[in-house]
Amino acid sequence: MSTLRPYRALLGRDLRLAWRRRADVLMPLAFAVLVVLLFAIAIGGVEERLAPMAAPIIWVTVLLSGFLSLDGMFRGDVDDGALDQLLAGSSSLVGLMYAKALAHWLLYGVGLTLAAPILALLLNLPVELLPVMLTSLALGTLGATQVGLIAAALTARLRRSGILLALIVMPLFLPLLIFGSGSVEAVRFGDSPRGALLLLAAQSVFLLTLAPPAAALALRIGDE
Amino acid sequence: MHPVWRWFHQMGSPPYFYAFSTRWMPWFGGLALILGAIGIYKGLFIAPADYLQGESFRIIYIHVPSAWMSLFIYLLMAINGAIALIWRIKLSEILLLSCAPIGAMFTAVTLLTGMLWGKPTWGTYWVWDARLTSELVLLFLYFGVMALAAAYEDQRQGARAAAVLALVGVVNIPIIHFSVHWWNTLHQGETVRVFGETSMHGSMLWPLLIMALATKFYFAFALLLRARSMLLEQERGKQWAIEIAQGGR
Amino acid sequence: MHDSGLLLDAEGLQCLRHDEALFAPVAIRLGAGDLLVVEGRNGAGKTTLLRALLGLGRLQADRLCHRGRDVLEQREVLRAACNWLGHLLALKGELSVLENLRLALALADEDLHGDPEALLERVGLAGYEDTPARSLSAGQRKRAALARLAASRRPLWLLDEPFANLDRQGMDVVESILAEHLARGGAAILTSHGVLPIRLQARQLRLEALH
Amino acid sequence: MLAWLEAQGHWGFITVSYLLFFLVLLADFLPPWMRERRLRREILQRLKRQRATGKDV
Repeated sequence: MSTLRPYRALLGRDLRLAWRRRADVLMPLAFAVLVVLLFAIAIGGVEERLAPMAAPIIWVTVLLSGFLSLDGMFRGDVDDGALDQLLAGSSSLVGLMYAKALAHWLLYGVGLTLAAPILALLLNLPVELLPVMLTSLALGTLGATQVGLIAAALTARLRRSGILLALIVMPLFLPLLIFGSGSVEAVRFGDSPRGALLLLAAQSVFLLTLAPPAAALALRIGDE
Repeated sequence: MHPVWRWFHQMGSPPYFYAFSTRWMPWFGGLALILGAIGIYKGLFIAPADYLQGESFRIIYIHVPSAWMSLFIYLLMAINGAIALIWRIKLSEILLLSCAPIGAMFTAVTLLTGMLWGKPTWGTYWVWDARLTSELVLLFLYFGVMALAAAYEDQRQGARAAAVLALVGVVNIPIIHFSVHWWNTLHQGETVRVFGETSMHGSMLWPLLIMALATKFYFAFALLLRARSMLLEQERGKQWAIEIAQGGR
Repeated sequence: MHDSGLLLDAEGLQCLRHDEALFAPVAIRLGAGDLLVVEGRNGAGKTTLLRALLGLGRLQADRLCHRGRDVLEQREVLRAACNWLGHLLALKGELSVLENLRLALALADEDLHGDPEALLERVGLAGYEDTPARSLSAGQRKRAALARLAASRRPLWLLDEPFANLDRQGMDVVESILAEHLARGGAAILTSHGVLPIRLQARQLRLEALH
Repeated sequence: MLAWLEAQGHWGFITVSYLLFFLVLLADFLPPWMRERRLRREILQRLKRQRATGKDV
């Protein structure tokens, strides 16, 4: 009878480690504000031009910021041998991957979604778009985390994998970006975002079932 | 043992595969050349010009077959990936690594010819048409697989990691395809119908099918070529490799 | 003829790297209370053997059984019975010694046997309960890992150079924990360089490197 | 350069497309072809050095 204890332990561990290294967790949030700052400056801070582009910019920024944190997902565990202990353990690796993805999503997915209002403020996002923006970000980052999980697992044992990570995740982020940003655009044009949001949710659920087993398989490759 | 499985098993032994490639490469290469020549000749000079797009339409005879090949090769690569992961067959790993550059090449050709077709027909080199956009994403899927395979010091682990990515990629291709089309209709509406299935009949259609065959034979030729040179590289110390080098065949 | 009592019954066992065997085939028969010391020159595959047994590396064997059950394909069954002390101790720097101890056991879905404070005292880490692992010395980190071992009741221990980075007292700690484990009917395989600094009765296994 | 191309009309684009097609095909299969020939030469050279020195180099 395998209890959920190992998976809860891993989730708790990652959250506690993140709390102990609070600065690391805030880095992607700071990066997001920086990227938005760059866009606002480049576009000229003119409200009429910023508002229509606010949603797409926020969505791209959130994906880029979330992407930054992928490198650290397994890096620490590889360096101190914790990953090998997990691989040598009797708990299901797929279950551990779910715990790992959930921890990452809570920290960076939810984190960035909660930070989105600040980004929206900076980009003069019309207030009525905020609800659909937050919903789409929450659903989208859940899917994005799964894509990130696979990419991080595939590159866990490689020394420098920055660009490679981007090359792996960006094509797979695309559908999430399309439906996520599309749902906000729909509301901006006065349509209902239901269709786009449902497709976004379907995409995330699909990735939720695909990613952990794929990541577990990828991690087993590294040690043959 | 099932004959196909036995054949697949025989192919696993490097000397046997090398001999197989030596015997079949000239055929595939020759057929590709002949069919290619016929197809291009028919396409450029025999087929009537398109009443709408005029002459530039003839680029279709390399654009569309290449597009078909880019998807076909990715699928074949993913299948080899599955075989390599499930049955740990070394030959499938080599075929996977050999497929990727060829597939990327066909994708690049599709994009290049698509741009050169776009200019005379729609006035711009790059049109964010659903098909061209999916093709561009496919190019990055290929680059991802190749870069990941190259990033591992151990080639076999690299191939297996690339196999996982190829499988994740192939599962996502329909989703990317659907979402790009959905995005296209959302933003451009139905106005831009690039590469729509124009009403093609006989003389226009034949060159297309011939070129489709020609590209498949070329792919077989190039795949065997890449796979055998990779195999020879890996087994350079072995006796059969030395005999091959001496034999000059 | 599998002896259902054997904790590890391996025959014709070899580790593979790139489909090539690292050492000549070996046989391992470990019953309750048995201690096996694996020797071989550097690179012979001592560490690889332990990792391969746990599925972290490829191996081939004519037979690999745990308590009479074939585990060559179901390696997770063997993993559930093993504790592995590798070179890297899997200690999280930001977590305290006690947190690391509880975490390691929870991750392995094991209950903590014995009182944590007493365990830490036993391995010579009394008073370090709340010290972050990153501020411990190499020897102290090893003792923290040993405390995790002592708290576990899994029958088969795989210890990779357990005496490295340890002073005399540290080695005595290893010996007493190991002796207690063997007395409880457990078994252990450990790799070591040179002569064993303990007086425990052990069998030797020499790995003959193939090239 | 692009201006020149656009001035050529439809057949300009067609010829450039087909030229690019062949160039890219060559770029695809020539490298492995060359690599294999170089590999064979290396194997032979190693063989000669081995025979000359009588031991595995």
